[in-house]
Amino acid sequence: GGQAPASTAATNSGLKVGIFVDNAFGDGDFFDQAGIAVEPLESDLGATVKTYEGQLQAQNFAPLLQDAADANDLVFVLGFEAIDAMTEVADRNKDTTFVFVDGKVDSPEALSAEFRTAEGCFMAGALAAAVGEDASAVSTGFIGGVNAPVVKNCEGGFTAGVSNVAPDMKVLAQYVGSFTDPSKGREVALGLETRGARSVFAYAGLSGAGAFDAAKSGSSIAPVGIVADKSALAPGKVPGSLIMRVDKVITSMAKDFSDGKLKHGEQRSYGFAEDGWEMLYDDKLVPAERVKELEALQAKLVSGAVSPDAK
Amino acid sequence: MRLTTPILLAALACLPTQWTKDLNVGLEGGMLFGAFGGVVFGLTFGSGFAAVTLTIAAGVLSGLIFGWLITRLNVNVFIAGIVLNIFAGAATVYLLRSLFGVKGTLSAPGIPSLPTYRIPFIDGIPVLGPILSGHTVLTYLSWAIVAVAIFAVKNTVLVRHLKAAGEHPAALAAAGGNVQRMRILAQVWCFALCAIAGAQLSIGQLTLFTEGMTNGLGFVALAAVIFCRGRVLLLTLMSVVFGLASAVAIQVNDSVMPPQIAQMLPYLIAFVGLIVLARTTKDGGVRIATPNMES
Amino acid sequence: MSLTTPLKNPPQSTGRGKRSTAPTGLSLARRLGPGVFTLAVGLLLAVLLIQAQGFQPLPTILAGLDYAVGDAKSIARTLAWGLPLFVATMGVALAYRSGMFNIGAEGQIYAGAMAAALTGAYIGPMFTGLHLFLCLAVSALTGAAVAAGLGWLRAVWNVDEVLSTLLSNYIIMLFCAYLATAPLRDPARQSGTTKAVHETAMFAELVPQTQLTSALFVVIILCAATWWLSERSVTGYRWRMTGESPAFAAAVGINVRRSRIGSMATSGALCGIAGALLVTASQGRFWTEIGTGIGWDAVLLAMIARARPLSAVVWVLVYSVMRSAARGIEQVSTVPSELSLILISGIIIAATARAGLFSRLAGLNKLLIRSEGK
Amino acid sequence: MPSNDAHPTRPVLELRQITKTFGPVVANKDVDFDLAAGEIHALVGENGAGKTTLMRILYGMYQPDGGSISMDGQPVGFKKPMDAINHGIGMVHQHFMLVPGFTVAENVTLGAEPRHNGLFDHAAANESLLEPMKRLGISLDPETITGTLNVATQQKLEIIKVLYRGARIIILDEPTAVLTPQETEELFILLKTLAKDGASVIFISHKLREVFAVADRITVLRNGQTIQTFTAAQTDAASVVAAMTGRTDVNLGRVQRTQPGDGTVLEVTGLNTDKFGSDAALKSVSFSVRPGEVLGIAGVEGNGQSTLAEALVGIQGLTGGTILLRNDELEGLNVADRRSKGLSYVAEDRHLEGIPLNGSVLEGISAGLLRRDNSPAGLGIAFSRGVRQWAVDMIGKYGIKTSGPDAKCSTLSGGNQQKIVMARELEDNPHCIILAQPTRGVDLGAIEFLYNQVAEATAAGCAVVLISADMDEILRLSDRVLVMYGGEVVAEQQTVATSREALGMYMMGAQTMEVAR
Ligand SMILES: Nc1ncnc2c1ncn2[C@@H]1O[C@H](COP(=O)(O)OP(=O)(O)OP(=O)(O)O)[C@@H](O)[C@H]1O
Ligand SMILES: Nc1ncnc2c1ncn2[C@@H]1O[C@H](COP(=O)(O)OP(=O)(O)OP(=O)(O)O)[C@@H](O)[C@H]1O
Ligand SMILES: [Mg+2]
Ligand SMILES: [Mg+2]
Repeated sequence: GGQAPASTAATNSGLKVGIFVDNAFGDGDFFDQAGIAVEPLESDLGATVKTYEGQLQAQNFAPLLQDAADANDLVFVLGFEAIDAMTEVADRNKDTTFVFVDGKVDSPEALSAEFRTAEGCFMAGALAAAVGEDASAVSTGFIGGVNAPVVKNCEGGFTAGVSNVAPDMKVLAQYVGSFTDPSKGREVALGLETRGARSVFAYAGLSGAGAFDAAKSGSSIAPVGIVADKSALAPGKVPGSLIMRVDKVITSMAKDFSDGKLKHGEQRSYGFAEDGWEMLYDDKLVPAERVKELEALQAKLVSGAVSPDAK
Repeated sequence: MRLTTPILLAALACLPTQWTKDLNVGLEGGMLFGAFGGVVFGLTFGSGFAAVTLTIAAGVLSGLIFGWLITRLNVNVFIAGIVLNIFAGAATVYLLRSLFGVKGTLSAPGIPSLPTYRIPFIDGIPVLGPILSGHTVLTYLSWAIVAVAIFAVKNTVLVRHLKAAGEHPAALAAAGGNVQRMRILAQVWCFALCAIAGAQLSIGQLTLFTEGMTNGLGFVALAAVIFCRGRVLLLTLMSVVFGLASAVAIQVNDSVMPPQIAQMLPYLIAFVGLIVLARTTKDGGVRIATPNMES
Repeated sequence: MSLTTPLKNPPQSTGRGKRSTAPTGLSLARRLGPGVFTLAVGLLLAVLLIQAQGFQPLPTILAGLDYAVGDAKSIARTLAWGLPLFVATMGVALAYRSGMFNIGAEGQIYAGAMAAALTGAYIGPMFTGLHLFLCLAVSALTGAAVAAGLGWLRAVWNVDEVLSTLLSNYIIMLFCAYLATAPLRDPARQSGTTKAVHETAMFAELVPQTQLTSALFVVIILCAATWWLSERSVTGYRWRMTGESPAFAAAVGINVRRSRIGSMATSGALCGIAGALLVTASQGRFWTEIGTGIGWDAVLLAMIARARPLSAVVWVLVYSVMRSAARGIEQVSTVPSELSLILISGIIIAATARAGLFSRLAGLNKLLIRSEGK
Repeated sequence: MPSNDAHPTRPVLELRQITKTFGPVVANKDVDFDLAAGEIHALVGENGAGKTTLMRILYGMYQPDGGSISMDGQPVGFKKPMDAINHGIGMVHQHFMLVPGFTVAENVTLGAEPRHNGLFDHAAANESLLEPMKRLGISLDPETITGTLNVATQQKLEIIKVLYRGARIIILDEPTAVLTPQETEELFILLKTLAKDGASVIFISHKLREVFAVADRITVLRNGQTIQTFTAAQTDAASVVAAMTGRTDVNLGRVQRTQPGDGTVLEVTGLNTDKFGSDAALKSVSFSVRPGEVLGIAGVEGNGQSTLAEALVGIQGLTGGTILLRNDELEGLNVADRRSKGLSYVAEDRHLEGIPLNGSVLEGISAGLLRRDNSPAGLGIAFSRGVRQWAVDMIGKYGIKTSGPDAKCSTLSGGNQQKIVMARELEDNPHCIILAQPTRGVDLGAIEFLYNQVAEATAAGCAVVLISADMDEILRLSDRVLVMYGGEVVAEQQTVATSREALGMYMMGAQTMEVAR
């Protein structure tokens, strides 16, 4: 008995959208953030959405993307590891539009949507500094996954954000060496705590979960969330989150696509102004005037009055 | 200390299987299942104590099955161990996805964490305090097991029979002992302790489960077991050394050493130790009971 | 030597007993029996697991198989996925046959992949055939050097190769990760990837859009050569004897050290080439997760094939289809694709337990008959 | 059933119609056996006759397929060794059942440990040894690690173990295989003491001399069946051999050989080595062997004979000395090169070194041919049609009983396995062959065949170094005997001019005693 297996062939005649992730959904992070887009795509645009999971098996990327190209008009691709496979598949499937989310891709066919990392991390740094100042800490922590340009970029934005709010505060940066090791992330967070940090921001994927875990199990460190609202990971400890609106980016681009406004090879860039980033504050943990200050700072950032780049 | 506990527990788990010459190389898998069990049982029953108890029970059951496979059905213990590692990696992901629909990490507010306890007097001592105090029950349990094991090696009939079952099974059988029971018992112990080690990882240190969260710890413990050649104190020492090496690896700053190189430390120490061991002991390195490909 | 119950590995009693009791006419059935039995166990397991997820087992499996081998393109895709695995499994099996438990395949694959990626990216472009040859040769040498080093430690210093190869996996993979994220990272990329290799270091696609490349021929040649080396040649004889009984080998004048180091080096070379194929026949560059799990797959498959090259080829084929089918199943149901790994674990245990299980059943049967007789 | 006059008591143990099969092998068929109180009853028979199997059935290690056991007239059944032990049966196994890493006390008490509050009672364990040791008139430190004891002491430990369990029926399965004549003598005195105390002893041996020295009665098994039970005092060796083999023409005397030639084939001077496994290191061993000569090397195992063999063939390195084979220096060469120079080697452990146990007959027999293969990188075919044909011919020539060249070596019986080894080594046409324990575990018929092959080789001028723990073998086959003790050659004797007893004295290290006197 049981359910019959679904069919691979699409039945709907409307817009067909594929979302490919290089690992898999259910990460409570970046990929799930993209998954939120499925619902509005189907209800607002009447699109049929299919998802593809690469499971970090590099050899499967190209075949799966090919499957995606065969079945869809528009395919969003998430995850750095799939860039090569995507450019290749995009090149030979010109009737399908590929969009790479979260990064710049040089390809005449595929589009890319980049998040201005430094800008987002700037606000995370501002929040971390504000929280640290209120806890009279002299330093704040930055946990990086691996030593990659995006992460360095983020660290720069973060540091700029911190020094904008609390010029004397030191930033303790530490790299986990992996995006998938929460127990190491936790140890790093605890290590930063002993070195005097009272707030921490982890740009480290799953490893970052360790920092929330440390906070949840009694550490006095306040972790700033990233990508999604992370307050559930350490209830009552997360002062706020820097949310990456992958869903909004996807839906807006899908809308542009159905309006015929997407150009192959186009490169778009998202920040607070374009709804790519969004800050969420926990008003129980952050005083209202602090929130106001931070919102004002964000406005300045958007207007270009302050630069997110490190000095 | 935090990093030592799972290594120590896993190494203690493996010790009797070394005595019976059925060295279980599936520690990694056993721990992974333990970690998963801790989180799942914790989530369903909401209590850390229930989680640990049930995980141990599951460990005992798996140990029985494993023991049955390697004794009654003559499955080579090395093959079984390797398969266990791979199976655990796959099965936990499978269950994670099919039960909870998540990939990577299972982290939910409902997962209980084991409370930590401070030892009244020691807690106050400057340097020792933070090292020796403020741990979960499981950490203290691991120390207790070390003490019990040292005592048991000297004074119990059981350990003698376990060792005899490995060193000269025929002698034990001829003397009326039960070799198979000893071999199964060693595996049951191994799985039960691996379960505890895993639970310490997932609900002792953290309150979440990640795919492959054991991350080679089981193999490090295995190396410790091979170095100690059956001696408990040495085993404890090795586990502490490996624990320290991992701790250093985490805290070392990027500017001093890239994290990947730092992470190599425990493995490098184990590797060099292995060579030193083979060079310094008379009968060379210990052979793991690898299967005969003809069988 | 023969003692009773306590003996851990009763000396070949099972195999012998069977030989003399079974009528000769059943010999084909007996040879195929084990395979059929293990596959049946695998199938049963699959049915149970799919049913547990609330899907109809048979249609789901058929859908998966259709995805894996439904048409020429599917077959090509499935085969393309398996190419490096064939080579790696051959390598591991070759070492097992010589008594060297090279479970460091994963590390050697990584080393090979890194070597090929660097050769492909930093040397050339040049004439394709030459460039490819160079890539494969360099990675074969790299893998061979690593494995031969470990083999040397075993042969000369008696350092247990099971543990040393195991630990070497972590050391090598972390080192490659370090190279790919720090000094040799492609500056245009975010993640731990090296620069893309030149076009001339990539195999040409045979079937469009399937990634099945002309590397297929390389793989076929390597498999055949490994078979000859291991099962037919004089060197293979020496290596096998060393694995079977090192004391015998030493006594009849086979150089045991040379056999051990040689077989490890060859094994490492094959694993290195498997790594190179990951780069030159598929990825085009090295990245930190490039071969995750392939080394362990190779270890399992070599074990299940009992290190026989021919049966290794068959098992890799079966496994590639299983993996591909599991991916297909995942697309049409909620059954995670880890299904295939669970199945292969079950199959190995079933295969190794089979003899024991049957002799137990036979014993039970005998007991029943006798008690009826009384 | 011949009754025993010396022991008119009724039997304490009776085995009736015992049958046991292992698959196609019938190990015991309707075997009858009985044992009286205070009696030493020998059980003899060729290899594979079923002696060990019968005793294992008695000890509860195997379950018989048919037949009955009764003790003191009561039927009993033993499901496991513990049942037998509880009925007062003790067994000293063919192979030591001692855990090498354990202390003497731990080994003796294994399985019946004295406990105090559930814990192992060290004091009680040590004390419990005193009584059996007193009874046997020996003393041992209970804290000694067993592995460090010599074999004779370990053998005694086995008997202490049996007495500790309160056995009144003691089974000894080939207990003398590893003992010197003198040690054997001591053992017999112990056994007789025990029998006088009222214990019954079952004594298994291949050596008729010993059987006649100690036994009251002798039961012969052949092909798993009881042939006859003799009263020792009323029979002779010839009748027992006839019963064992079913033949009356078995030659137990010296093997017919040609006289050794002149000159030297092998010349060994001042060999020194490190320890080899459990065997002693060599200390300036020197000797030479003439063409066609058989040089016997006698000695208790562990006195350097294995080291000598492995050093000669090149498996074990030298720390000093020279080896000349027909004036070629061998020291620097590896095994293959030494073999190419005309050295052959029959290793003492057949299963470990002699044949590839899980390999095929073909793989085992053609190792010599394949050693000489020098196709580039060894990539040429190993088993060409020619090699196969050669193997088939050898199987015929040496009368190896097997289903064919592709049969697994492990499926052959010991004697046939040894024929594979002999065929391989002799067909190399060596100038010198080292035979280490060439007939261990091989039965009389096969032994005769193998001896004749050796005799043929010596007739062709081959020099033979015969290392054997079996004194009969040395006396029957060799021209000259060296005795090794503690890694040194302590005596050299012409075989015809020496005696078993004299050699036995040297084997015990008597030479040093003589010097002292
Ligand atoms: N466990 C077993 N499985 C199969 N066959 C066996 C087993 N044990 C013994 N046999 C066979 O049973 C026969 C009798 O063996 P047993 O060991 O009793 O002989 P034995 O008289 O003690 O010989 P030996 O003098 O070599 O010790 C032999 O053919 C032997 O190969
Ligand atoms: N453990 C065992 N399992 C299965 N078969 C066995 C076992 N031991 C011995 N055999 C088989 O039993 C037969 C007799 O073996 P054994 O070595 O006792 O022969 P044997 O009578 O001593 O012969 P030989 O005189 O040639 O030494 C052989 O065919 C052997 O393969
Ligand atoms: Mg016997
Ligand atoms: Mg025999």
